[in-house]
Amino acid sequence: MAKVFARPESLVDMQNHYCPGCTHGIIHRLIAEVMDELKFADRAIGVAPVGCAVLGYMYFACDMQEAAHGRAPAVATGIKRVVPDGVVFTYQGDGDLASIGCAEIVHAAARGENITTIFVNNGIYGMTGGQMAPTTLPGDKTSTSPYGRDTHKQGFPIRVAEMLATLDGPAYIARVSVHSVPNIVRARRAIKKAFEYQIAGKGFTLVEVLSTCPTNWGLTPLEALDKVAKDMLPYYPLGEYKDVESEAGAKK
Amino acid sequence: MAKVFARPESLVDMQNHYCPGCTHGIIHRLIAEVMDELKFADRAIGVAPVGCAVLGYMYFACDMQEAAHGRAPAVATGIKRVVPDGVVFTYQGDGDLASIGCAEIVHAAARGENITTIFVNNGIYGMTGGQMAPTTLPGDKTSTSPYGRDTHKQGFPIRVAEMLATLDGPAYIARVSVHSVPNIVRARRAIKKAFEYQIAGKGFTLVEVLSTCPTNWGLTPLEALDKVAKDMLPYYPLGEYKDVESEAGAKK
Amino acid sequence: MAKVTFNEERCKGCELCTAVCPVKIVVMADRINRRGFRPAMVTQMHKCIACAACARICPDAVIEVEK
Amino acid sequence: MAKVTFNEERCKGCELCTAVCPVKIVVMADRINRRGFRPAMVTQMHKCIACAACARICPDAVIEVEK
Amino acid sequence: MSERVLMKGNEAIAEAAIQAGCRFFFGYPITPQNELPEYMSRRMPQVEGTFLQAESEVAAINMVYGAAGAGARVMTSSSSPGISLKQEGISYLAGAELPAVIVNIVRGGPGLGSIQPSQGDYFQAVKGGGHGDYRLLVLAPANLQEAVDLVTEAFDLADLYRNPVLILGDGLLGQMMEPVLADLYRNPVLILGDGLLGQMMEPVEFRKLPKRELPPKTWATTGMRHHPHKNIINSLVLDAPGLEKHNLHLQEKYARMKLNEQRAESLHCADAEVVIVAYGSTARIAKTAVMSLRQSGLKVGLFRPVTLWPFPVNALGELVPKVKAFLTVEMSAGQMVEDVKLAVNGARPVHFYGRMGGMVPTPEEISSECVRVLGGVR
Amino acid sequence: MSERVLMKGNEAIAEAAIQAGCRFFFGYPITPQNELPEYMSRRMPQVEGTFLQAESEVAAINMVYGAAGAGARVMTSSSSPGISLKQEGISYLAGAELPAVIVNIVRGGPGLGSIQPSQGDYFQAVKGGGHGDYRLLVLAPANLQEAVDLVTEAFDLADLYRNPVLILGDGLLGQMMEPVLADLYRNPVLILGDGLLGQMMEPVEFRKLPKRELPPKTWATTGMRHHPHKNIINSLVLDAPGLEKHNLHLQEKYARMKLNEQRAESLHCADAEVVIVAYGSTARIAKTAVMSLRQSGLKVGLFRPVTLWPFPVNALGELVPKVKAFLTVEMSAGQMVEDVKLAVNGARPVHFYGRMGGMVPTPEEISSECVRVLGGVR
Amino acid sequence: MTFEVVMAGFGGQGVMLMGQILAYAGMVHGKQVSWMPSYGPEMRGGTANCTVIVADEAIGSPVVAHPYAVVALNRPSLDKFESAVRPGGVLIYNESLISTPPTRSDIKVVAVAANQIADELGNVKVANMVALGALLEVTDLVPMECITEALKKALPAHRQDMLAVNLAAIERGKQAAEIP
Amino acid sequence: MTFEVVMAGFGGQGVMLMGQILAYAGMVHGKQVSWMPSYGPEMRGGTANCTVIVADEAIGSPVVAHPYAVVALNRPSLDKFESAVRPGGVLIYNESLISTPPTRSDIKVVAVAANQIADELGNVKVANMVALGALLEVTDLVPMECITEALKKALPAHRQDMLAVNLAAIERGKQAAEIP
Ligand SMILES: Cc1ncc(C[n+]2csc(CCOP(=O)(O)OP(=O)(O)O)c2C)c(N)n1
Ligand SMILES: Cc1ncc(C[n+]2csc(CCOP(=O)(O)OP(=O)(O)O)c2C)c(N)n1
Ligand code: SF4
Ligand code: SF4
Ligand code: SF4
Ligand code: SF4
Ligand code: SF4
Ligand code: SF4
Ligand SMILES: [Mg+2]
Ligand SMILES: [Mg+2]
Repeated sequence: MAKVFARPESLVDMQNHYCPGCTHGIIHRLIAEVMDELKFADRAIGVAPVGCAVLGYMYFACDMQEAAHGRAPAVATGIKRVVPDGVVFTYQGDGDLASIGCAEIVHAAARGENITTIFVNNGIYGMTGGQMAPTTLPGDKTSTSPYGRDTHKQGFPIRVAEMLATLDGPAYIARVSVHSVPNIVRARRAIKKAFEYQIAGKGFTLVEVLSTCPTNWGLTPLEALDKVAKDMLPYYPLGEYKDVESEAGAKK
Repeated sequence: MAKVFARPESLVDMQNHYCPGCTHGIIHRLIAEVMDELKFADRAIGVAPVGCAVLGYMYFACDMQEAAHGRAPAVATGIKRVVPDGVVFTYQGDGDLASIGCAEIVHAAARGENITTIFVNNGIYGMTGGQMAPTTLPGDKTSTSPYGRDTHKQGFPIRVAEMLATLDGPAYIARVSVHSVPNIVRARRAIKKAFEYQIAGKGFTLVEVLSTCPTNWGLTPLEALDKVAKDMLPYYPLGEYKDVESEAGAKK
Repeated sequence: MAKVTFNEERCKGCELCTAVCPVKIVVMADRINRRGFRPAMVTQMHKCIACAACARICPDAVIEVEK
Repeated sequence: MAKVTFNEERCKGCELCTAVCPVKIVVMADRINRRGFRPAMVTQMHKCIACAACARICPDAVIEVEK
Repeated sequence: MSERVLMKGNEAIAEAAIQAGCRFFFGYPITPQNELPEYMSRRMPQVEGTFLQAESEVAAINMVYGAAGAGARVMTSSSSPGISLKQEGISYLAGAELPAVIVNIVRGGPGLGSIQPSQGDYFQAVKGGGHGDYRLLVLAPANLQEAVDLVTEAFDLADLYRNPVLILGDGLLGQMMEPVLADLYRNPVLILGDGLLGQMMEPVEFRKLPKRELPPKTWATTGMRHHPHKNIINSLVLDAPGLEKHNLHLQEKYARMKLNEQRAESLHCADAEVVIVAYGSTARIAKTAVMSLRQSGLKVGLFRPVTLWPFPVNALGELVPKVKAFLTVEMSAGQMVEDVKLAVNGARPVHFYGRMGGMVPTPEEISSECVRVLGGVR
Repeated sequence: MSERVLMKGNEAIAEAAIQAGCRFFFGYPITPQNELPEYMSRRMPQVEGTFLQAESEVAAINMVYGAAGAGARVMTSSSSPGISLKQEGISYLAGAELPAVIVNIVRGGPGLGSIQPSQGDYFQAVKGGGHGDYRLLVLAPANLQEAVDLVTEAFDLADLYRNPVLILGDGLLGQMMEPVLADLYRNPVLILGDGLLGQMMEPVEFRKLPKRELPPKTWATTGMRHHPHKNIINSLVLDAPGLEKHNLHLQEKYARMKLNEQRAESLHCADAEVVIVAYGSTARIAKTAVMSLRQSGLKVGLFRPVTLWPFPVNALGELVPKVKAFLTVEMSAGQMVEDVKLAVNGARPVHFYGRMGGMVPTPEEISSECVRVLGGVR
Repeated sequence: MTFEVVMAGFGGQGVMLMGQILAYAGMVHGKQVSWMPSYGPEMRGGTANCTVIVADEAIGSPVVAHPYAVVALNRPSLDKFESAVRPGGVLIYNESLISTPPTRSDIKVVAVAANQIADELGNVKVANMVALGALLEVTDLVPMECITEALKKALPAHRQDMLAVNLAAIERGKQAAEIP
Repeated sequence: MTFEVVMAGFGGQGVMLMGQILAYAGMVHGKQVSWMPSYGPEMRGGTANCTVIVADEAIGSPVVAHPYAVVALNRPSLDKFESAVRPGGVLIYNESLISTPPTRSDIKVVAVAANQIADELGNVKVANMVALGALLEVTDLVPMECITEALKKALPAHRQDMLAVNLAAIERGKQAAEIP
């Protein structure tokens, strides 16, 4: 019998610590699949964030650094400058990337730093127990927006892909989702493209992945996938926001 | 005889410390003129940056706070929340706002914080002696890009107005210039609109003002105005990038 | 013929795989595994079309699919 | 008749005002002020059209214009 | 009538701040202090106050700067890495002489470390983690009742001296629940959350401390309509003599704090041969050790600094001639022990026992260490 | 043949770093250290190195983390407020045991302060401005020759101990020009800039220090093709016993540093009644004072710590029985004086004289202070 | 007297709430109390435990190395805490999830099929209360009326209907602990 | 011997370069030297000064309260530093920009019309060198050949043609200082 689907080799064979049904696990696996396919695990250097993926350094079968909260793009920049032929990526949550690390990601993008960022947007601070993220949807209740996010006082969600796409530095920026199998397949494609662009030296690449946090959303894993489809997609349209290879960079 | 033009009252009657021909002085005066016209000096609270305008707290005839480098939007947020009926503004350079203070300005904008930011883009770090700014044009020589800004290694300039206009929070975002008298008149109009919007509680407003640094550009003041027209305008198109009152927010 | 294998001790019982199986053969077991979760399993393996949807959505890489 | 007044000790001799005067009557003086700058001045005041362009571009609010 | 209510440390601190008149809170999530901002997010709207989750700790401390400069009672809280990020802002607050209360619920370090309790940030707190010659008033409560009382004090002291005040807690203090005295319960209005008691506390009114006379904030930037001259909040003094003068003024203020604000608690020190010096959570553990050693007839005492800066050198100094040795116990590699040594100035041996990285010393460990020290001096 | 070349402090430090093999520099402009990054921006491309102006000091220190973790010799520099912003990152570097060199050209504080020289960041440097129990090796050159030599040492020590090293200078050291010994000039290639000599230095080759044996960086994340197992750079240890173990390992390392790396210089201490203790720029001023006091026949000496951490307690300790009193002089309100007191441990009086806010003490002031102290002990 | 209890289980098994109820009840009973949570290194789906102390005197450390009693709701918790129980102390363990019983003989060991009983009561979430009942039965830490009052306080207004099932669970736990 | 010189003027008058040339020349002359800049609180269009020390012994402080010589190129500099000159020291001031002469009588005061002379030489930028010439004339700090070598080093390759006018300026400064 032939393997149709097996655990990728670049994903260390161990139990991860994510909550049941948390899509962090899917995104990890997709990265590992791409690492396998493009065969760059032996020259990959990943940067784990502070967030639920903080232990990410254990899961990828490649060299890893654990960055300070929000600073993964700076850490990755330091690495990439030292190992220019390495394949350097950051894995960051929305609190990490869009809140405390906002300057670092904008500048890594503006510099066209030749790294790949996988940006996991679950609209919440998972690790610290469900506080509001910059990407929390208006009206959503979190442990620091207990009456629902009031845009008047707490502002509006940031659309990271759109914002960074205004810059000249990035080579590829896309938003994908993992709330269904077809979307997972598309997400994998985007991640692969991002890494291919990095390997080809085209510049900064970022894939924003809509993800779930069943635990802090107070939903079952399946309900959480539903929420992505119903609530998140309208606010965060999927598509490629920048692609130097098809310079229109049109949303698809 | 009637006064056609006089020093605005909201500009403290003292010598400023700017270099000869530096357009920081013009921008100061425009703010003071608008303060006079809209009569809000007695409830204005300004926030001075760290940059050449660091002594700005001396020049405006209103309450002032001196912020840490880049943090003026956060300081202004603190002030505005305490004095909601005050008219709170920040005055920031491009190093201050677009580099170290990038997260603070993005988030003040995303929050729709009801403050006004005057963003002085002179494409350089004036105060510290002419280092490269995030807005330095490709190829331009500065004391930290001595061979000219190499976009491959040092990245691309950030277009702040365009970037912030992707957010839902801002009520008004415009880019103006002060390199000629008609542009000065237009700049004044934009600044006035920004403050009017704040006073009406419409949300975050920002006016990016293209400005000169004859000293660190190594040009005479007049040559510096020329450089704005010839080199900066093509990269930084003038116009209104966001205006909640004409929601097209079209570039004019 | 297709075969789906579950690394049962790794399963967290999230049920995502059950929802995406086009032939609805992935179900949750009654027993619990060592970590306290009810693991997923396939009851009628012969119906499996080896589409790997279950494996693709599993966040814990529990599932292997062969054909 | 128009009148343009320069607060001479505040002038930094940047010459911006000289460039924008539509009737080209703003010129730089020969003397230097206490801070070491050659101040701007108007020689032929009668030609002034009180357009205030000079005042508007002056970064040091040196100039007052009356009519 | 005073009743006891069961509260979680972080939430007790938050409620105490609100009852001290704090109406502005700017913070950023970090374990183990999350319950503090979360409580603020529920409570502030009820009292028409402002809770704002800043984009980072750096932004939070600068929002505090702005709000404090505008005359508000304002607080921020964080834990070790977040407090490190605030160091520039703290130096600015001190330089501009702005009153504000900062809470550090210390966790294990260095770096990302862990989320377990630690006292490894003592140096940062009392010597100044930021740049320049400045001082924070540093208060170290050992239990929740004291935490509640000291928060009130913290706001008063901040206003009195125009100086930032740091409350130095640790993961134990922040995470634990224990009873706090309250004058009355009010109606439950806070029911929210996930079923943990700590998240559904009824608002309570803590016992009141005597009110202090505080100077009016005539310097605040509230807009010139409120005061005759323009107010400026600033820490820049470009000419050296001017900046030295400003520094001398600050030092004079710090000297006044040293004179007036030293606080400590002594237990069984009168006849003690060995005195344990410990603060915060460690002190309460040491207390258990002292009680049990006393039961075994050993003459040991406990000296607990309540103010870490100013360090209670006067009270400690009085003990020096009476005791034979000191034993400093900390959840660190030995930080406060330097201040103990400076206070003792070589007159008596000063020993140290410490645990690190989230390990909490047990009363038994402390006891046996104490017995060892006793053995040495006999 | 050694010649003397005239260099500016900041630029001498930068060139020394390059000659020590540093090929990566990440920094952010701030006075009074701008000439350092500026020099790097001109020089690095010539040696195929990387100069990158980071978006902030926070980003810079984290780029340093990444580069150091990938095995490079890497440097960053800043001045007081910028160094405060780096505190979280410094704690991470220490926690993850990464070698890197950090330069602080201290200016007047607190807050924005001024751009004049100061020594007000001593505590931050030696006690740890960041969170947790960690230590930096802190080197304090007093002149440019020493700055050049110590930069080389700094990189070696960083690699030897896998620990960040801080060079603590001040505005005087950074801004002044004085001759430095060089083995040879090379062709001028740097002609640039605004006509200041400092900006058109010819590249020189500094005198070489003996080479140290350094451990290979087998731990660096250069990609698994370069090493058999996956490498991880990390400071997180979630379980308390594990983190305590990591801390004990760090403390053991720090103990080795204390044993092996203390450095100090003594001048006229053999028969001195009063010994001045001063470091960095202040020490060279004190030296002038000591020379003139000696000429007047007064028995005074100078003890100059070269390593501020580990503080040279051994050498200082040897002086204690010989002298009558110490006088610590700093450009601060009194910071190093605490370490002097800890080393002297009450055995002799320790006096203090300080200037602040950018004021530089004169030899005359120091002399008269010294005479006063002498008067007291006679 | 000072009683320390460690309650441990998977995240989600409700050990934190169980501990808070006990602490609250202790306070109602006029005792000194403290509650201190601890989350394992695996913060998600991992283990969690809390320490509750009920005492007559002011409480020193809110955490202890050797508690008087341990309630272990799952296998990893038993592995971690069995050896910690003070000689002469009490160990309650959840038979439903732990197949191999503890081996200590110097302490009182009580098995309770918490999940099974809770299932029987129609709400697997009250397994923690079953275990609490067993603890109360064996130790007599606080009187039942204090627990009842604590539960009332702990349940938000809109969940007061849950009181009955919680009390029933405690009762069943007590009964289960009586038998051995 | 130790000579300290403070050179002060508006930003842009070239006091920094003047000081560096002197320090460089001192080094060429085999002396210990130091140069230390200081920028006024007004960083732009404000005043600037530097201190140069030329000595036989190792140099302690690179800044001094009471220098041996002061060169003041403008009025604010004279106001600031006149009183600082050590008794018996030297004060060179720029007559072109300073109308009221210094009042000290315990020091050697030399007026030099630096801007005027520089103007005459066709390059107002060499006013600093005129003042330097005056200083060298009055103090004999370093031999002229060292200054010449320093100037050669200081001028970038593409500006070596400026050497002549700089030397001429120094010469004129020397002459101007001879007269009184
Ligand atoms: C400087 C600093 N601030 C705050 C924290 C606490 N913290 C840890 S993870 C996290 C947020 C995680 O949210 P996100 O990045 O969205 O990741 P997720 O857990 O949702 O995947 C925070 C605030 C920290 N460790 N360091
Ligand atoms: C934390 C910190 N970093 C750096 C500096 C140094 N600094 C002062 S002003 C400035 C940049 C000024 O440039 P910009 O904001 O563009 O203002 P400009 O002077 O051009 O008007 C810098 C980096 C500082 N004071 N504080
Ligand atoms: S807390 Fe949320 S994001 Fe984190 S592991 Fe659990 S479900 Fe995933
Ligand atoms: S340095 Fe540049 S920006 Fe600053 S005052 Fe001078 S000309 Fe203006
Ligand atoms: S492979 Fe496809 S058909 Fe087979 S069990 Fe999985 S989802 Fe169902
Ligand atoms: S998706 Fe994976 S973890 Fe979830 S139930 Fe299915 S097999 Fe188990
Ligand atoms: S007002 Fe107009 S016409 Fe008159 S001097 Fe000024 S610019 Fe010239
Ligand atoms: S624009 Fe103003 S400062 Fe400039 S020359 Fe004219 S008057 Fe003088
Ligand atoms: Mg998230
Ligand atoms: Mg600028």
